[in-house]
Amino acid sequence: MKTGIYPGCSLTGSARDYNESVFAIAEAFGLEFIQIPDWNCCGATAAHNLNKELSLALPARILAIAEKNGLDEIIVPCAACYSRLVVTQHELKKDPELKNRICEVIEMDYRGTSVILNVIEWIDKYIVPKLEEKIVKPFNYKVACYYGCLLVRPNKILNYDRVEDPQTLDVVMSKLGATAIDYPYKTECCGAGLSISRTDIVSKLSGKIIEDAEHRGADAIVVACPMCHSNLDMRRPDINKYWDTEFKIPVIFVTQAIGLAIGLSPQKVGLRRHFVEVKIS
Amino acid sequence: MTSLIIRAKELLENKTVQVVIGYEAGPTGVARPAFITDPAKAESLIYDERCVQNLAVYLTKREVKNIGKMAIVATLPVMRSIMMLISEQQLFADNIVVLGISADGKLLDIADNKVMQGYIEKSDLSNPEKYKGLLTEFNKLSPEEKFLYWQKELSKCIKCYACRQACPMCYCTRCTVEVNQPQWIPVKANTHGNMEWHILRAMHLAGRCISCGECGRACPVGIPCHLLTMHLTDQVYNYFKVYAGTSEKMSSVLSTYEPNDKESFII
Amino acid sequence: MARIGVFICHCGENISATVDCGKVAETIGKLKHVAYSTEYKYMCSDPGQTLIKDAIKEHKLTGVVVSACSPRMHEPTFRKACAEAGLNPFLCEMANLREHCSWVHEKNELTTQKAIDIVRTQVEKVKLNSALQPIKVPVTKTAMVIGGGIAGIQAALDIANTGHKVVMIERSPSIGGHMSQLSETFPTLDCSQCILTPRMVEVAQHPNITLYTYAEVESVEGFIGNFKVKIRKKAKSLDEKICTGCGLCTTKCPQKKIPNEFEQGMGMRPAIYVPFPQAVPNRPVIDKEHCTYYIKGKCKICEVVCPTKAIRFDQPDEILDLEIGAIVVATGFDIKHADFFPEYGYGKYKDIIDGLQFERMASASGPTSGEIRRPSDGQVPKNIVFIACAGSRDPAKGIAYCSKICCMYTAKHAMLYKHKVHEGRAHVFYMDIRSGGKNYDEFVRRAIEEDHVNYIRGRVSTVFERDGKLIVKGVDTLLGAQPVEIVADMVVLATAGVANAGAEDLAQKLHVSYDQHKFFAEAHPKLKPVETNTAGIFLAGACQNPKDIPDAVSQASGSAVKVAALFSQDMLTREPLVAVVNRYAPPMYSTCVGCFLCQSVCPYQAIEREEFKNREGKVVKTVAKINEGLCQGCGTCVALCRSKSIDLLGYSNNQVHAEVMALLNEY
Amino acid sequence: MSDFEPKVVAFVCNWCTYAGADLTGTSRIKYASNVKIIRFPCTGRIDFMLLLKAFANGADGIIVSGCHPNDCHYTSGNFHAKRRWIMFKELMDFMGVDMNRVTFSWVSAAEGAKWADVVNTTVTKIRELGPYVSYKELVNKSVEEEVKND
Amino acid sequence: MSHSEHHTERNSLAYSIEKNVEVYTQKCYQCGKCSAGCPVAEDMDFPPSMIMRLLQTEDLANDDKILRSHSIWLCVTCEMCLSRCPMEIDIPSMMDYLRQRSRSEKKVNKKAKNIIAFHKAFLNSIKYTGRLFELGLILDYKRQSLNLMQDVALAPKMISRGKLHFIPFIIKGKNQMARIFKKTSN
Repeated sequence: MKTGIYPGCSLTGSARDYNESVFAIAEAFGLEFIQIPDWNCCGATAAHNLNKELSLALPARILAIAEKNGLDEIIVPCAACYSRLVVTQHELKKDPELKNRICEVIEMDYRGTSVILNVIEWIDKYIVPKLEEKIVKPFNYKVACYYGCLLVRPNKILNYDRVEDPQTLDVVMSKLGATAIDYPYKTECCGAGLSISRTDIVSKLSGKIIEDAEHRGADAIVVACPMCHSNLDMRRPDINKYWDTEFKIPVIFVTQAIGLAIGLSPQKVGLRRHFVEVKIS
Repeated sequence: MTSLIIRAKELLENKTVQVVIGYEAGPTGVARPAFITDPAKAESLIYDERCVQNLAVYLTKREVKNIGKMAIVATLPVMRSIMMLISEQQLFADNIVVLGISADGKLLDIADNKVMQGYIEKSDLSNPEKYKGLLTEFNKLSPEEKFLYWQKELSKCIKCYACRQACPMCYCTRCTVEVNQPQWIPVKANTHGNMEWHILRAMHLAGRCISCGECGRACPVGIPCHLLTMHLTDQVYNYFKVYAGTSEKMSSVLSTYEPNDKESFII
Repeated sequence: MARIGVFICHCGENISATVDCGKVAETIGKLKHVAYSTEYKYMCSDPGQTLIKDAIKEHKLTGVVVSACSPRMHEPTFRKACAEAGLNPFLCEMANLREHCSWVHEKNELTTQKAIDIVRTQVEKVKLNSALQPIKVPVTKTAMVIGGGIAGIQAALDIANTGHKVVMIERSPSIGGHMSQLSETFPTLDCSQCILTPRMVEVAQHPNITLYTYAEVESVEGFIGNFKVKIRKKAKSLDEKICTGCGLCTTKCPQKKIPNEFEQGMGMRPAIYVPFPQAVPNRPVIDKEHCTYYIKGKCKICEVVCPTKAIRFDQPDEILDLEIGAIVVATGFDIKHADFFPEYGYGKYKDIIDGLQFERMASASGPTSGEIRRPSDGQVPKNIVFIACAGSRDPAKGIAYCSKICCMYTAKHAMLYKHKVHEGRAHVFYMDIRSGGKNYDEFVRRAIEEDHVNYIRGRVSTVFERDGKLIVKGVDTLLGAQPVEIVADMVVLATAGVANAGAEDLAQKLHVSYDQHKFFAEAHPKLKPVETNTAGIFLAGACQNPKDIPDAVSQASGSAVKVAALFSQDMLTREPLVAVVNRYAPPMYSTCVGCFLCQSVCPYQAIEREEFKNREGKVVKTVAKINEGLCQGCGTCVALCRSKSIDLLGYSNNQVHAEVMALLNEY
Repeated sequence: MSDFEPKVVAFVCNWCTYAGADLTGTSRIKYASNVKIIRFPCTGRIDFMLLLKAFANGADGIIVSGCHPNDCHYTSGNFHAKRRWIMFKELMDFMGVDMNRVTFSWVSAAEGAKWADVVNTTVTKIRELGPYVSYKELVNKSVEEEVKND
Repeated sequence: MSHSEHHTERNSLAYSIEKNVEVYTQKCYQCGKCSAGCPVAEDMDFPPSMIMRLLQTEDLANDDKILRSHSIWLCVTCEMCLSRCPMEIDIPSMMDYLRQRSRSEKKVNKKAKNIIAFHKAFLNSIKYTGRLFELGLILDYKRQSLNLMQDVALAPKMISRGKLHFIPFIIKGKNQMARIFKKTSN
């Protein structure tokens, strides 16, 4: 079994903290993966908003390279990239002619054989079985697990977890010793792609997500998506301004929580890079 | 076509199938059906413009079926034939691997019948372009001209039944022509009896014909009998908005109905 | 060699006035194989029939053509006469010289010629007729009613009152069905129990009704008038004959924490229990799944306390074999529960309840004694939201249909709430209000106008809990999809009515068809709404589709009449004019190639599969086979069959072909 | 053509049109005597080949009639028949067989008058069209072909 | 396939939506569940259910309203509408199509210019380098949107946390990327 990783653009930039934590826990658990050589951007929201074919071609190139390098599975920590890759795989499987056309565009053969894993699937498969013996500092906090949109929708295609009130992240967190609260905003949208162009809307939507988590007494919001993280963390000043309040709840990646629980330093899992101070470690 | 050969070889080698039905070049270079059972022989498979025969006709032949699980080089008409044969319980879905060929001659990755169904549904299912014009022209003739035309054409028929043998949908073990209680179709060839035969054949294919044109190609005396079934294919779509061979669950037009089927001639 | 006798009737002057009967008899008499040809004034009279009978014997006739009136009139008469003379009745055909000839044409040569043509055609047909045996079946005059809800109760009482025996089978320990759970009924708001209980008692006491509760249908074989039914009487662990129903056991049972089905899980019951106080029969059963004795092998407290020593722990299930003539299926419906709705919390919020739970809550005999209280904390809700179409008209959830009863009961619920909590606010989210029915729309208007129930047109997107309240998010589509957010204390879902669990299983046992939603299918959507496609099996109530009480009761009475009509006959005779698929010796078996396109044209599901196996037991051929009990002889499959492997007795390919030939050619 | 008496065959179902024609009789409504009826249980039973056989044996016109849609005694036989006739008619038109000579109709058991009307209209039309000469010639020619080939 | 035949208005937007993305607008029965769950509905000029209704009219004036609407650009493709729609109408795919139509017909709502500027800047960034260059994206977006002062406070904080690079990473297959963009440009 050859495992690859597709970090995606944000993990090399604004979500370096996420990247660091993924690699840190992989190292701690002795997990190896190969970065997909010469990967490109998946096109994100921009591509499918403006150009459907492009939005399939960009992920197809990534998948084709992975295939060429004999990767049986690809870990995609970014939920947005995960969604684009799975949707592309689905669309091309459904329509062989479209697949041939896209193969022409990317000038590569593509068969759709690699299995795409999101970060929680990866954790479930490789980390959870060895987790118990590794935990040194149980993560004894009340957490609000925030999945966002793209991990569970479109549910018919992703076929991952249940579409309302998903549970996989809650289960991982409870294995770390955390208490996952009942949280209705799990899959509400944070505003995603409007972060820069309509910061006001993002402030409103992300603010609701933060407000409810705080209101329910959570110590932290746990996420598995760099986009959600940047909206809930980096945009906090805008959010606080919009809501005219001081939300203090930190937003951490599930991989960071795992890292802390197995005794890695806050530094190692990238906590210092957060905008909202994480006091819980 | 290397991708086809590789795939065929792979299927035979890993014993996914026992026979690959495809085309090979005959001694004179004419494409002929090939039944490959030995992976080493997969090299002889070809696919190009010479390959026109509807191979699906072999899927119901006992000699072929007995070899085991089959893979078949399948252009759109073959895929549609397969759907029809599955829907009419002459073929089991898990007994067939489809080596799909796209309209521009490329190997398609048909993982399962659902994918095949998706491909078929997206394709143009109307009659082949080259016959459409002919049908339109023919329809412009007066009834008398049509009647004379078919009389002339059908007077040539020698009742060899090549049209029936070539058709993947004509798989009955006993055909109506072999029934003599009553004698529906006269045994000997004569123009009127020939006409009765061709009407019967076309009616039996109404809603089942997948427009491969094989019947017309097979006719040794050049009767364009495929126009009859193709005309009905047009009409089936015209009235019922369906084309044959689009899913393995479809039931044929003449064995189903909608209460609001429209017609304009019943008083 | 065929020897046909032809009998031309004058029908007084009805035929002979325009048709030269003598000439017809004479011309026909010259035809090959016609052994005897004659005319007579009234063939249907006694002397006329005697003439036929004598000729059959005297001329050793192998076939008879009576040329008279329409076969729709006298075919049975003449076939009977032939049978009395020893000729198979199906070797007799009629030529219609009156309705189709003499009455509609003038007197002239052409009319007589037409008469000759008509008779000749029947002569040619009858030569190809074969002797058929009519299918005669006796009728067992006992009906079985499956299901003891209001529809089953009505059907059983109606049939029993016509003097016929009825066996009623009920799966649960008591009859009464969903109606016994309801608080009050629309549009009159009368108490459901009050009108139902007397009917339940009547069933138990009726001399013609045998009631088996805690019993299920195990298997059904046979056909109309002659069903053989096996019933499984589940062990109640009780000798019902000596139990007095004192109820001591139920109060002493140590196991008391079993969710009460009758209360829709809102109350608890012991392991030995009577489902509700008015239950019929009023005898307890032991729920083996929860009984401490059955689980751990120890306890038996009920046995100890029972004053009549009626407890029987070792009682086995009992299988009863019943002979049944007709079956009424009245198995009712079920509803979806709150856990069916992901967007409303998968049932995890205690204060989101379904309609039946609200009924129990509103019922004076229910778990809250009729007070509307939140299940979570027992508080009276000040703000209540009713969500209509919860699951109904929702193809994404697999339920595309309208459940029909929800609009009305939601209006009723909102009204009952307002009557009980005067200061409370009631909101109803709806898409359309469907209130067709006598006094129905007036009822809904009352809820809106008099009780000030707030109707909002829109579907609720999500409901979640916050600070012990339920946040209901919807829109008002009449205000341009303006967002509406209600902070509610309680939410009632008008969940979809669905087929009962086990409906499909029962349908398959009964061999009746059912739709994609597992509701039983009627034989004809308009003209046979009570019949199924299987003769002798009828439908009553919500097992066909969700329906309200008046509709269920009407249909039940309808099915009872159908049963009574069937039981008015001692013997059923069926014409053997059925389709057959040919059979040949192996390895041919049949010319049928097994495409089974005939299955989809058959309106009666009469076409089955028959497999032929070789010596090793491997299936070598699968062909069609007609079930002659189900086939009604329409012949659509015959005309469809491409290999001409199916034929229709009485209208065979050979016969109809011969008719065409004879009609157009003079022999 | 005044002495031309068309031969018309009617293929009808037992439950609607046959009963409707009975009612025509009971109502004593007169109609042309050129039509002779063959009874079928249902229009679904009518084989299209029989229509060809009728023409081949000298019929100048044909009537096919059954229950109105939704009235079929067997629920759906007429619906199947309707589809079959749509296809058959299209094929015949395509081959130049004269479908003006075939009347398709729905006549219920209560429509005695309609039956008389259907018959009269058909017979009048066939009278105008004359004998089906071209089809008869085809059949005669075919008989000769067979004799010649023997 | 057969649905299309029933359209009275062959040039209606509903018809082309059906042809291009296989979304059947007539399936919508206006329950409003999409609008009720839509996170941005209250900022929209037409909430999703209203868009559906406008399409159903097959009135060219209404089609025009849609293509000129702000709504189609505010849609964040969170897919909530689709996941809760009782009729399983793929509104997100339809929105993608409407955006593309709105641009090709030059009917883009003025209020949406920032949103499009951002999308364009995003694609520009990856067109030449293969990967997203966040600083470049922000600068390009500012150039296109003329929102020069936006997020000036954010950049220094990002830099101090190592979240912003100054030099773009250029992938080896950058020529191939250019060809992908070219081939898919129509």
